[in-house]
Amino acid sequence: MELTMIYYLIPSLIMFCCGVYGFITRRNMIAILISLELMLNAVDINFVVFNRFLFPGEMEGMFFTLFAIGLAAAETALAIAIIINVFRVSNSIDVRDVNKMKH
Amino acid sequence: MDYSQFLAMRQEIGLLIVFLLVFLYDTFMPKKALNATAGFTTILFLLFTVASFIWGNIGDVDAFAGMYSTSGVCSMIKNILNVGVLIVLIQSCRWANGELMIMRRGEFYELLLVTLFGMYLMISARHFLLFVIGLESASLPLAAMVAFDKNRYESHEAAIKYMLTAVFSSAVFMMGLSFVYGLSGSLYFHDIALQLGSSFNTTLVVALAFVIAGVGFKLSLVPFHLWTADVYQGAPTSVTSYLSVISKGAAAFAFLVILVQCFGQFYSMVWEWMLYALIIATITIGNLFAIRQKNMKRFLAFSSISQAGYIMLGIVGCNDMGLAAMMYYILVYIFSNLAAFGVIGAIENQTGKVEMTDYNGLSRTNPWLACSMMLAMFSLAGIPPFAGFFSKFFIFTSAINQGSVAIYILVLIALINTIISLYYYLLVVKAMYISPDEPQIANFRSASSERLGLWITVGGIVALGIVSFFYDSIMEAASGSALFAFIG
Amino acid sequence: MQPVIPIIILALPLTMFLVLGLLGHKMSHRLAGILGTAGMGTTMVLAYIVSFTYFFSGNPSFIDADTHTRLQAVIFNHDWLAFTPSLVIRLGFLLDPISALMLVVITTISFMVHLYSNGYMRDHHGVWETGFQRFYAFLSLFSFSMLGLVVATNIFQMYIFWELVGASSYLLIGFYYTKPSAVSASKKAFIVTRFADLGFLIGILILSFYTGTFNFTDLTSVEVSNGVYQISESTASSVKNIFATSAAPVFMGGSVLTWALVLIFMGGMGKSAMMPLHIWLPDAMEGPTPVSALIHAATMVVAGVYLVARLFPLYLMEEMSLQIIVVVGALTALYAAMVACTQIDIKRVLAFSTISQIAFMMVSLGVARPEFHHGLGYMASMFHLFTHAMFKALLFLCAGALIHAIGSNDYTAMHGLRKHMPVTHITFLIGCLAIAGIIPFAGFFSKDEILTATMGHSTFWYVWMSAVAGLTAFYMFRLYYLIFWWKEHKVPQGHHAPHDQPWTMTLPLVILAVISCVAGFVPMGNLVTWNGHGMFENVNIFTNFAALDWGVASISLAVAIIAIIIATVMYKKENPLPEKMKNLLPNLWRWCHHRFYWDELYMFITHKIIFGCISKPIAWFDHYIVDGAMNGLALLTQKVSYAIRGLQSGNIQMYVWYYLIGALLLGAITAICLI
Amino acid sequence: MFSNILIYFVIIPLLMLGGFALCRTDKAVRTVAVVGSMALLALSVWLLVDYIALRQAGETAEMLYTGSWVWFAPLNIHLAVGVDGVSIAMLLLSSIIIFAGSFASWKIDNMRHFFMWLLLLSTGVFGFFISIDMFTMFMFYEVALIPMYLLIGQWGTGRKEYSAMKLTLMLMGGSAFLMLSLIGIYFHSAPEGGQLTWNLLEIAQNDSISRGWQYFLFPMCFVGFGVLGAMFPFHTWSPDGHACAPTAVSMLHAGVLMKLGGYGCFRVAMYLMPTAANDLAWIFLILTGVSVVYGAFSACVQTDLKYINAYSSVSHCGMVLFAILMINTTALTGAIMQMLSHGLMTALFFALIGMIYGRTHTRDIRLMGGLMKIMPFLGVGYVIAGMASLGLPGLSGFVAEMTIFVGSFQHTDMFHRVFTIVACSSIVITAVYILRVVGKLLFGPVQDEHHLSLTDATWWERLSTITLIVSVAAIGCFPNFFEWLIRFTFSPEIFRAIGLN
Repeated sequence: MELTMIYYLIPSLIMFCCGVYGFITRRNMIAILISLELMLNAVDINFVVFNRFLFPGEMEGMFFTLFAIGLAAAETALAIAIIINVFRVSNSIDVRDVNKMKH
Repeated sequence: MDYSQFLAMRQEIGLLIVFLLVFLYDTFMPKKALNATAGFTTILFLLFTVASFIWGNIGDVDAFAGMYSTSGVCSMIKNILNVGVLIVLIQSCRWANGELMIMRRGEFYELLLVTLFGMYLMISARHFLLFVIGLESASLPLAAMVAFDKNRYESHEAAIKYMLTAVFSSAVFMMGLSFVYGLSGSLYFHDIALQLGSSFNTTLVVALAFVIAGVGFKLSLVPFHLWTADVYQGAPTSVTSYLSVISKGAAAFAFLVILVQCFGQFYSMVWEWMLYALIIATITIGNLFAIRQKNMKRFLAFSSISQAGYIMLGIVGCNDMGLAAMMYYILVYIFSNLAAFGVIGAIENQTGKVEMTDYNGLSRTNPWLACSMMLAMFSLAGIPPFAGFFSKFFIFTSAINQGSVAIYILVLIALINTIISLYYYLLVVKAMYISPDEPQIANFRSASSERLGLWITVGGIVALGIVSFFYDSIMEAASGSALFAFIG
Repeated sequence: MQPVIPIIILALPLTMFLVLGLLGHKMSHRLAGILGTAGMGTTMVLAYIVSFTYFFSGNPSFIDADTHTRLQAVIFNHDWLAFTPSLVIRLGFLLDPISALMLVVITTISFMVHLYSNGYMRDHHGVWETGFQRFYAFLSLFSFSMLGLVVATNIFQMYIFWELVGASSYLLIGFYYTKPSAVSASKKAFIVTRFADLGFLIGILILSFYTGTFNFTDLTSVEVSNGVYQISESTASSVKNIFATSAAPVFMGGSVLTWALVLIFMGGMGKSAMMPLHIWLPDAMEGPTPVSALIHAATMVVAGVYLVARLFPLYLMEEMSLQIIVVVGALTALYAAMVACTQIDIKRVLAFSTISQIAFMMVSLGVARPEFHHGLGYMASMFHLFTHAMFKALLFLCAGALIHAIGSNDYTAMHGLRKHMPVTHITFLIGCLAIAGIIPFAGFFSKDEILTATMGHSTFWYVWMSAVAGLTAFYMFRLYYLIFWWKEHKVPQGHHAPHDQPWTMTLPLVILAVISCVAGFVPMGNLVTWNGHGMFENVNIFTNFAALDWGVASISLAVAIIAIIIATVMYKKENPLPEKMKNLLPNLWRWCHHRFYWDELYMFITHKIIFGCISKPIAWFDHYIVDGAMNGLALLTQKVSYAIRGLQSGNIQMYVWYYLIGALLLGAITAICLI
Repeated sequence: MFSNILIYFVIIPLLMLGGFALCRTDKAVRTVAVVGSMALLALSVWLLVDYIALRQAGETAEMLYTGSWVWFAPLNIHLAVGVDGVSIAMLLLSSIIIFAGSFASWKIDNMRHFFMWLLLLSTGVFGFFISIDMFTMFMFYEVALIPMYLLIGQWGTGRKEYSAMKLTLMLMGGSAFLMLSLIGIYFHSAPEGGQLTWNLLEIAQNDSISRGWQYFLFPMCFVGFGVLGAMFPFHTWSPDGHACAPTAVSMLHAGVLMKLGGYGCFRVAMYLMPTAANDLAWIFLILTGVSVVYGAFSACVQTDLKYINAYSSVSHCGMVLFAILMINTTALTGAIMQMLSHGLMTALFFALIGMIYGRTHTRDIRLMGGLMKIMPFLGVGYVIAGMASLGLPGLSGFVAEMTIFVGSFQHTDMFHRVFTIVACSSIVITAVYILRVVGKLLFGPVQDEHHLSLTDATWWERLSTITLIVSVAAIGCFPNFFEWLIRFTFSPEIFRAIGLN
């Protein structure tokens, strides 16, 4: 069996959906961050796969992925910092508790 | 590699120099001198702004194999943003020098300059990698800025909301991008357009929707706007004003560039209609939410959502006139909104009050603040002879230039929405001027920096429209741009 | 003729109005009275000069020497408002037989009233009425408007002054403006006549649109052709042609000309208080009595007659419109006479009598035909207008003197005044004889001409009108006896006995009484005819006698005398006969006494239908539907705003959920639509 | 630019605004207001005289004193000015009412700010009437609208916040449609490839708006202006707004601002889109014809003096639009006459109502009575205003209405005839409600003992009233002069809609 592009794309899509699902259902903000990582990684996979299978002569997708990984790391760091702040102020990292401002 | 290409990036480099100087000053100057950080930054930025006006425009230049491109329009929009940032800096002096900020004001300025740098990249990027870097560096530091009010819970709530939704949004955006890459094989705007040709399929449409959603998030287009109100309300006022005008302005321009450069050939088939839907939703929902807001910042958040809808009308027109109208709109919007935020900030810094009912009878105790606020409201509502009228008129004109009946209906809906918006802007005026209640805010003298900021913004509100020079020069810059080559 | 005197005739009363109106409160009462009276006196003299010049000078512009035809002479005519090149309102001065006649009538009566008011408008102690100066100002305004009306050169000028007399009548009826009844009477008078004027206006619009002119000289010129006097060939043919070929010659069953003329007549009906638009006139008696004499007896109310007379050649072209005039006039005449028999208020009796007499003039115009005695009815109508003005003004002024002396309008408060007020008694009697048509008083001749003309047209209407003439004699003498006889006058304790009034009031009575005696001998047939051609070859003082149709005259005389005898029997001495009569026909009496419930009908229409069923619902509709829709729109926006607030739930997870849905929908819907 | 006389109609109010900003006392404010409004009056009279002289000298250009200065070159927006007889009449009307209004607000609170807003409003009004560029016209139009909000909100009475908001939003709603149609006109203002323009005269000359586009744009334009002209069913801002507005504002608003609507309707909508004007007039004829009688009937049962007058304005302004839609020289001339007439007499009405209200502190006619005895001057003024309103010859209402009726009657078809007669019938209804008010308010016994101690008008009130009465009488007595002034604009050669009719 030859591994065509679709075998990579489907898991990546599933990953992305899992990420979305996790984001929407989990209450713990750290878990939400993990879900976000899932989504970003799904994007990375996509880029790499497209590069590898469709445009093997160039490296654009690869480079993009590299940068995206870096950006994801930065995001996570910042997010965790803010979550810690939130925790300090409200003693909770339940995402449903941070809804004082609404309507 | 030809390092002279960096010369094309002179505005970015200038900004970096400002950033570095501020960083160095903050890091190495003695404690006493740190009191002058705000002034130092402002003056430095003022110099940079002036320099950028004088030497910024080097005509159409592509650098780094087309990853980066600058032109008259790009430097113009950057200059416009500079002016806005300058006003924000002036207005935030008092806040930055406040008790709570003493330890961290340098960081505030550094973060701010970094985000501005990110926006510069968004504007000038002609390659998605550069664009994403710009986008992220324009939004991530903002999350930190939003969280700047350490002691206020709202500030943190706003920050986490902004952070999580922003990352989600960039995930979606990059998802869309990955499919665009998959379909075209390139991340250069130019190449994408060439590779895609004029054929499109479902995947591309959905990918395009994702891309629009990603940028629309920055612009707070409905339904990608939900973070806006909470973040604006929670963030420190100076940050809110920065968020509401500068980052929106940059995003709007970048949005236009992406749409016309990458997907220009699908204009009338695909995204014109998407934009119609988005514009109607944005303007209407923004207005409907705004009419019952009590918190001034939240109120202005929704108002800025609907203003974003009007800005989008400039894109719909998809021509030089629309580009000019959009930039002019951004310029006027910067002044009007900053005038409003200036008053809010001045009052908040003095009394801590941000509710609309607190403004009752303001005209009797603080006539000048009330007057500035009123002018800002009139300008936002598009009442002549204030600048907002001209910008609205021009943006409608440019949209209708496209000529179809559909656009007339779109503009009509937008116009009817201006009535709703007039209603809530007048509510503020009513509170200040008409409400018979006992004034909540005693007479006070605002800081000279705040007053300077207000003078500048009010002067802009009055002059930007009546003096045709501003529009004319923007139009001149826009008419030379080659942005719309792919429309058809 | 130089236009100087005519201009002064119009300008002097206007100046008086302005002077008295603007500066009146700074003058003494006496000065104002003298000024007003002197102004009117001057005007009268000038009007006489103009009028006599017109009739007797033989000036070729006034009379065609060859055919002895009196001409229409436009003294001056100034453009006032040009709607289109042809439709121009001009303000001018038209002299022809009827306008010259009216000049005399109006200025005479007006002067008498001015003089009389000097006495009337102050109480027994010589204290002036409040607003005395205002009163004179309004009288001057009225005189100006009325003079302007009669000398109008075009129909729109007439309409202008028509409105102005209406307004001055409104002001004068409401002179005692603190009295609610006076206020409502003035309002009623104005609104009813305004309604009629609507018809007039539309009539003018129709007429002028199809003929392309407002000018009377174009519309009604008369010429002689083949020895027969008729409406000028050119006018007739052009008018006929226009109406025959115009785009909408027929409208709802009538020709456009019929509609125009009937609508114009409607205006006349309003001003001249023809049924069913008569209801304002009895109420108008709320005004000061001199005003009633001037406006509501002698001058303004005959404007309707004058209007029809003015357009008579046009009416001649539409038989139907003349028929309508006859029917309306005859019905009104009978109705008003019947009502007059049962009224208690002496001014109301006189008011209904006025209505009835004007109806006589209308009928007379309606029955006038060129074929019959050169349009005898036309002459008779104008003749009656002239004599009626004199004796009815006399009667009203007498009534004023009585009211002034007694302080009440009811004859029940009078009775038996003949000894206390001899001058008033005699002059009132002369007035009654004149109106009853007793030879040789003025009314005899004019009424006789009317009856002759009616006879010539239709026997039915002749009998009808003769009966009305009998009723007239009856109710006038009923009034006379009830005031001056019936029983002895009881002077209430502590009051002076009533007596004759000062000379300012009695002098006009005497003058008018003398005129009422001799006016019948004026050879009107030679002065005023529809085509301007004199009726008689030779004129002397007995011309009118000679011209009488003695068959008609003797019958009408007999009817009048019988009616007077009945009145004498019933009312000379206090007796139960009137009560018996009343009980004999209770329903008829009640209907007559309540004026056939016209006022109630109008009340119902205005209050219940116009206010209740139109205005109120419209106001409701405006407030709750139209305005409600606007408010509803605003409310809806608010409601929607509240309804969708859940969208902004404050929950990050919901935010991204909506975000995702939005993005997917955006893509999906576009994709579905496109592919 | 400054050699053009018309510019000073904008400059003087602006200078006055500056003057007010510098004033420190009420007295100084009054001085500036009086001097300024007299300057405006003098300027408009001078303009009138000069205009007549030019026309007598054989000047046949459509507009005189034209001037055009580039403003926003990329969109070809100019500050273009020019006047014809109609505009001059309107300028004169505006300056008279501003003059009278200044005196009517002699004692208002917070005077400086009041006059500043009032003069901003006037700037808009004058600017509107002198403009012949659609953009500047529209700009001035909106400049004139917004001060109403603050003027009513701050100095008004009753439900002022509600009324001010409603008025502003409805008028702005109208201008939303208007803006769209103006932009639409701009994009069809020149034949394919030609230079697009906002200039009314050039657009009319190009005559390049296709029939279809006219059908689309004309209704929007007409409704947009019609809202300000109180066209049924968009009139409901008027009663509430007027009822709550302070005296001078009611005067200026009903007297001048509502005229902007009628003026715009013919100067923009009908002038530029003659085909659609002729084809679609019937729709609006129904609306305006309804509004004529509808307003009059509504006025019959109101009890608040200002409501009565506001509904009467609905009726009279309906007549203006009605006449405009008749599209012939006479009717259009009558429409302008009616604008002048209604402007003056309704200003007079509102001035008097304000003065009476200032004394009795009520506007409910059921609570007042017999005021003629107590304040004869105001009473007489009210009667004169009433007489003008119900069309007494010699006052302005008559000539205007008659011109309209004669003009409207030029149409021979059933539809126009019926509506003309319906409109005519309003003169009766007008009489009903005017006399009802006069009877209840001025005549009859005094209702309230406290009113007996009230005083008659002060000198500034007299001056204000007399100015207006004299103007009303001047139009009423010398109509031909005004009609001559106006008629030129409506010759079929210039006003193509008439030619097409």
